[in-house]
Amino acid sequence: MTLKRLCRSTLENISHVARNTYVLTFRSHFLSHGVSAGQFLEIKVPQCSDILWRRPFSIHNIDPENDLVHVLFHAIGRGTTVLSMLEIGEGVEILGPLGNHFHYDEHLEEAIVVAGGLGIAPFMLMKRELRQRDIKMQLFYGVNSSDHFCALDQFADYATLHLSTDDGSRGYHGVVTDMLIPYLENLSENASKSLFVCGPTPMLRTVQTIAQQYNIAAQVSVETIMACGFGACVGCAVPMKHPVPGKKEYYLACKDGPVFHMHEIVFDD
Amino acid sequence: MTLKRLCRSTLENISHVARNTYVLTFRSHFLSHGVSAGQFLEIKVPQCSDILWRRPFSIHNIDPENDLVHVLFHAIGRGTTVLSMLEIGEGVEILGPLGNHFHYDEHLEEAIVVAGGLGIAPFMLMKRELRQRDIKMQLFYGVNSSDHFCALDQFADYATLHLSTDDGSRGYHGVVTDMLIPYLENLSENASKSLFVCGPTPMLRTVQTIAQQYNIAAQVSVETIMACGFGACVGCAVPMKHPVPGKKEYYLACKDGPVFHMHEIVFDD
Amino acid sequence: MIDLTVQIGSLTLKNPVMTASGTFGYAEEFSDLVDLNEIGAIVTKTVTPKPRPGNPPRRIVELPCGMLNSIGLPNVGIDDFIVEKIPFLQSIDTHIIINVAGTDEQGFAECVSRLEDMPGISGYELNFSCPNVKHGTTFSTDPFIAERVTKSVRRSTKRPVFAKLTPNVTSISEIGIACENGGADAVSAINTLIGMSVNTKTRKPKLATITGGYSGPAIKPVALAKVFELACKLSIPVIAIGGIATAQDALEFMIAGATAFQVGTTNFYEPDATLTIKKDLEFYCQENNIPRLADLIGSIQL
Amino acid sequence: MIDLTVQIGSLTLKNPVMTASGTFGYAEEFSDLVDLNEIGAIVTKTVTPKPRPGNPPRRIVELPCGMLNSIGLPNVGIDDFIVEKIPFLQSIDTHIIINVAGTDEQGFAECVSRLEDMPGISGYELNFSCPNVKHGTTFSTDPFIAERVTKSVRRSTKRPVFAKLTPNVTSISEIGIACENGGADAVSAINTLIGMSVNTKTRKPKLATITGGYSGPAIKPVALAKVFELACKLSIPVIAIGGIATAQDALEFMIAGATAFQVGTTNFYEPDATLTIKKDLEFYCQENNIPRLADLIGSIQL
Ligand SMILES: Cc1cc2nc3c(=O)[nH]c(=O)nc-3n(C[C@H](O)[C@H](O)[C@H](O)COP(=O)(O)OP(=O)(O)OC[C@H]3O[C@@H](n4cnc5c(N)ncnc54)[C@H](O)[C@@H]3O)c2cc1C
Ligand SMILES: Cc1cc2nc3c(=O)[nH]c(=O)nc-3n(C[C@H](O)[C@H](O)[C@H](O)COP(=O)(O)OP(=O)(O)OC[C@H]3O[C@@H](n4cnc5c(N)ncnc54)[C@H](O)[C@@H]3O)c2cc1C
Ligand SMILES: Cc1cc2nc3c(=O)[nH]c(=O)nc-3n(C[C@H](O)[C@H](O)[C@H](O)COP(=O)(O)O)c2cc1C
Ligand SMILES: Cc1cc2nc3c(=O)[nH]c(=O)nc-3n(C[C@H](O)[C@H](O)[C@H](O)COP(=O)(O)O)c2cc1C
Ligand code: FES
Ligand code: FES
Repeated sequence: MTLKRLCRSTLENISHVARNTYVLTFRSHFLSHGVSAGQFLEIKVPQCSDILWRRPFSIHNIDPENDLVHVLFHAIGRGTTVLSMLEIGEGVEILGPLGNHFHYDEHLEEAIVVAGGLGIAPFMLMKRELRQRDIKMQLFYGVNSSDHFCALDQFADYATLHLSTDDGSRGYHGVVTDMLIPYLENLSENASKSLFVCGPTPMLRTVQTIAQQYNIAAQVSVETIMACGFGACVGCAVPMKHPVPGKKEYYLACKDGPVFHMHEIVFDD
Repeated sequence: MTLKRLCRSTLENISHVARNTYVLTFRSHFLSHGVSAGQFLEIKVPQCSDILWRRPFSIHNIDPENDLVHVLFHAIGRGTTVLSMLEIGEGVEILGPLGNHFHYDEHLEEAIVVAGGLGIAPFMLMKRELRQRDIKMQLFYGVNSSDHFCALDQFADYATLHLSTDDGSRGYHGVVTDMLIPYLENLSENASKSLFVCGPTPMLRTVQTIAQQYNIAAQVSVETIMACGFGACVGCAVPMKHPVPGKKEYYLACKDGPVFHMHEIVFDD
Repeated sequence: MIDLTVQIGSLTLKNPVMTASGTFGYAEEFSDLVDLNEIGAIVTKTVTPKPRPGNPPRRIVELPCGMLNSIGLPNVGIDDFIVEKIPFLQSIDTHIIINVAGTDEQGFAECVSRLEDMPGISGYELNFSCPNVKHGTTFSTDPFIAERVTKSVRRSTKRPVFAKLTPNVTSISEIGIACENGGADAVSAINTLIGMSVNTKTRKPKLATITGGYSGPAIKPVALAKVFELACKLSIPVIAIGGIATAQDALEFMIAGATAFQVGTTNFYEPDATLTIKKDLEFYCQENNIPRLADLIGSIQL
Repeated sequence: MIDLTVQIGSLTLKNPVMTASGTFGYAEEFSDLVDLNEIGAIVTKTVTPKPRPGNPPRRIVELPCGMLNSIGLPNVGIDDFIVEKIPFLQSIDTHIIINVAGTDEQGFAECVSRLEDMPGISGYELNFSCPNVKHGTTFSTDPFIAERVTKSVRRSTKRPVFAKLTPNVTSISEIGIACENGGADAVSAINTLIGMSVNTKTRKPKLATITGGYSGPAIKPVALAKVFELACKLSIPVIAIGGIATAQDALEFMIAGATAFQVGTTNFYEPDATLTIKKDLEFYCQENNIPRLADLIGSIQL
């Protein structure tokens, strides 16, 4: 795996792409090469010396020709709000790449991606990888309301979209997992297909049940609170489905993950 | 004395007037009326939630016709640097007016002002008051080098200037108190004259000696570290020249001052 | 209408917002900024039997998210206090708690006895814990002394007595229990942590007294742990103090078991913080359909 | 050339920059970010006789200027530690200090004995003070136990032994003196303060263990006061820990009496902080004409 590095870069662009949602673009030769979908970066919140920890974000996309890296994020708390107000040309400090990444089985023919809200973030880079490998992409993507959808056009040029909104403002009216069941129901052959999942915990829990029920492989990218992002604080514990009691009961989201096989982990609250 | 108030205002202007030195202007009907030279304001440092205390600044000048208040300040540490980067239209939170002010004896005919560096700040408002009262103003004003001088033109329209620089780049080459001695030496009558002093502690100590030697009344505005600015923290202690040992040994700079009679206080390091 | 009242022993506070001793002067300093009558209870700066000039400067240091102080309990002494400070305090329509300290058992009792006949005083807070005066903390690091002093004050007054505890001990609940046994109606916690700061240019301590009391948002997590410990172990009410700047902070303490709370350092830079917090608590109750704020006390889900 | 070396008992450190246990993993996590050989000494995460899975999540909480943790000493146990972690540590060209803990006197001695014959280990740090495990702090809140455990470890090793102290006591120097009497070559101070945080929405403690250890810049003033107290009262060296993020922070501690210092929480968000601090200390000495950094130790002007 690529070694991680501390990178100082400057902001190339920041754009408001959906409600409260931004794409931040910075230049880094190092980080735009040799990274894979699922890996993440830890970005320092500038100006706020009382905010200690860097903020973890999935690598949303890369543009290796132009040495650019994109991060898609939601301004949800103080740190991300400050990031959303950065101006082009300002310095950003980034640590990465971190964590493991999604794996594509050599027999994989179709990636069934399930994204809830900002869980969409890692899948743009995945689209790039799938296209390179000629693997089909089914994108099940649910959000609260249509103004939260991000980058639909960019996905549509390769993936088949299955959209849902909680409020029915676009696509299926309901949760994204409702759409997944009939789709899996009608699948003839599961061995060459795999689920790739990222989103809020209740969604993950549902997909975990569904995947087991339909006996389909599933990889999930989890988000936990992280102080470091590289195995130093041991704070990002994820309970193991099959622990060795008294010895090893937790994975580390940042080091053993963020991508896990669905059946390896337990989703706590 | 005017009651203090918490005022929310917006920045009308900020201008760079000398090396590292800025004039910040905001609109406030309340603070631009009924305030006097020597009084100060406590201004909140925006955006930085780890900087707790407000920053104290003398009222530099007022423009009651337009409801404007001016503060002259030096970007010296983190708080003042943030203030110097504020943009027009941003919000500022101000507490004031605070403290006492310079007094003009009814027989006062000439105010001999001694200012070192940013100690010039309160004297623009004093100029306004002196002009209204038809009291002459001699301004002894010393800085490190000529690019530190502020608002000389504005003073020159009323005061007689006696300038000095430590590096000789303008005016007398040396400390401002060197110029004061010959001036006092040649004064025929001291009773109708008074010193008004503000500047760094070593300068104050020298003026204290000189004032005593020449038997001339002197008022000084002191600066101490302040947590509150209105008598609540009891942190801004200034040693009394004539303490009541075991009972009252300190004045409060923010409440009993910031203006004191020279002979009342001791200048610590 | 939201019911914000809380009960501390025999006292009913119109709301749980109090001021922390030494951070609100004698209330007069805040009278043009805050409607004093709206505060749940005002605790005055520590008064001692004899006048005290306080410590030499430098007395205060600003730190990220906090501050150090070594004020040293300057005050005019109980005699002048009665003449100079009491009349204004009596004019305020809320509970007035006089914070007292002495250098020995008699000192505490003496202050309280002198005040006992004055109307307009609701109770006393015993400053067992100021770290800035010689022997200032022995009262609250030794449970036997803490109990004895509380008992002797208890005998001197019919009014409620709160014992204010230092966090600079191995077991704050041990001291709290001693005060409860001594007859305290409540404990107030915490006073400042012992802290220090050094000027690396001059190589001198920044405070004239070398070490001082650390306060402000930075100490909130420590205060919360201490308040929780006290609330678990004591049966008298706990009054929370330590880094409270917002209604959210106050709620954390009440959920952890505090009956009321005091706003300290925040008063210096947000002088109207007490009333902002009061208003925000009211909003919070409205939004969350909580008719009685007091129902939150100790509601922590373990 | 500036001389950055410092002496702790028989150990000469090439510079006073150490890593704090539990914040630098087993060094390997930092190997692609930091030239490990340049660090004065590396202290590893606590190892215990038996493996430990650690506490359930949530284990960490971010706070303004600080953080809480309740990691709970997860580790593979001394047996696997020797196989899995020691080889990499041995490859680093600097002092390696193994931080050990046990649930009783034997536990500490057992870890040390198992490691005693392994080359490439310079000494041991005894974690007397982790507040996140049951009975974790009794070793350093009771001077008799602290002395006894130190003695028993002392008998098990020829290598230097550092006792790591908790700040959550009335008198840290009382415990420090006990460790000195027990034969410790140095004390490390401080471990985390006990702290707490509450989620006001769910009314649950944010940490699964309710309270946890408070660390980061917010605890620096407390650490400085404790280190100063220890430096005044003990004759063995004091290794400073607590909120050190910059060379200026480190200088405050050294001036107050620390011989060396450990960088903790800062490693999480500035993983190259150790070397930045080292470089800045060198600059500082150059600019201030200080040929030997060690001359600053205890140079405080009172
Ligand atoms: C591996 C990983 C990848 C992530 N990728 C993305 C991404 O691509 N885009 C994106 O918008 N967000 C992503 N997140 C979540 C993102 O890190 C948090 O939203 C961010 O740290 C919040 O910072 P803040 O200061 O704005 O919020 P805070 O004020 O710190 O907290 C606001 C809220 O967010 C929650 N929160 C804080 N930190 C995290 C965290 N690390 N994980 C989950 N919730 C958190 C808090 O509990 C709180 O409820 C990722 C998280 C992880 C662990
Ligand atoms: C009554 C009064 C009136 C003042 N009027 C003016 C004015 O008109 N213009 C102006 O530029 N400055 C004035 N000052 C000083 C000004 O308040 C400080 O420069 C400012 O608070 C520094 O804030 P900072 O965050 O930039 O510096 P910090 O990072 O806090 O400190 C930088 C340096 O400034 C020193 N300092 C910090 N606070 C004070 C303080 N309150 N007084 C003196 N030194 C301090 C520190 O010790 C340190 O050496 C006045 C101070 C007082 C007490
Ligand atoms: C400048 C200052 C002066 C104080 N004076 C007193 C005092 O006179 N008596 C007292 O009991 N506590 C005193 N305290 C302690 C506070 O009442 C309070 O317990 C402590 O500051 C913690 O609360 P905070 O973090 O909200 O400030 C003082 C605190 C500060 C900061
Ligand atoms: C996440 C975390 C884990 C820690 N683990 C240990 C540990 O295993 N053993 C130990 O002795 N101290 C441990 N500590 C305490 C640190 O070594 C240090 O004493 C403390 O954090 C104070 O220093 P700081 O403010 O620089 O972090 C840990 C601290 C943190 C924040
Ligand atoms: S976030 Fe620190 S170990 Fe995973
Ligand atoms: S600054 Fe607080 S009393 Fe003067």
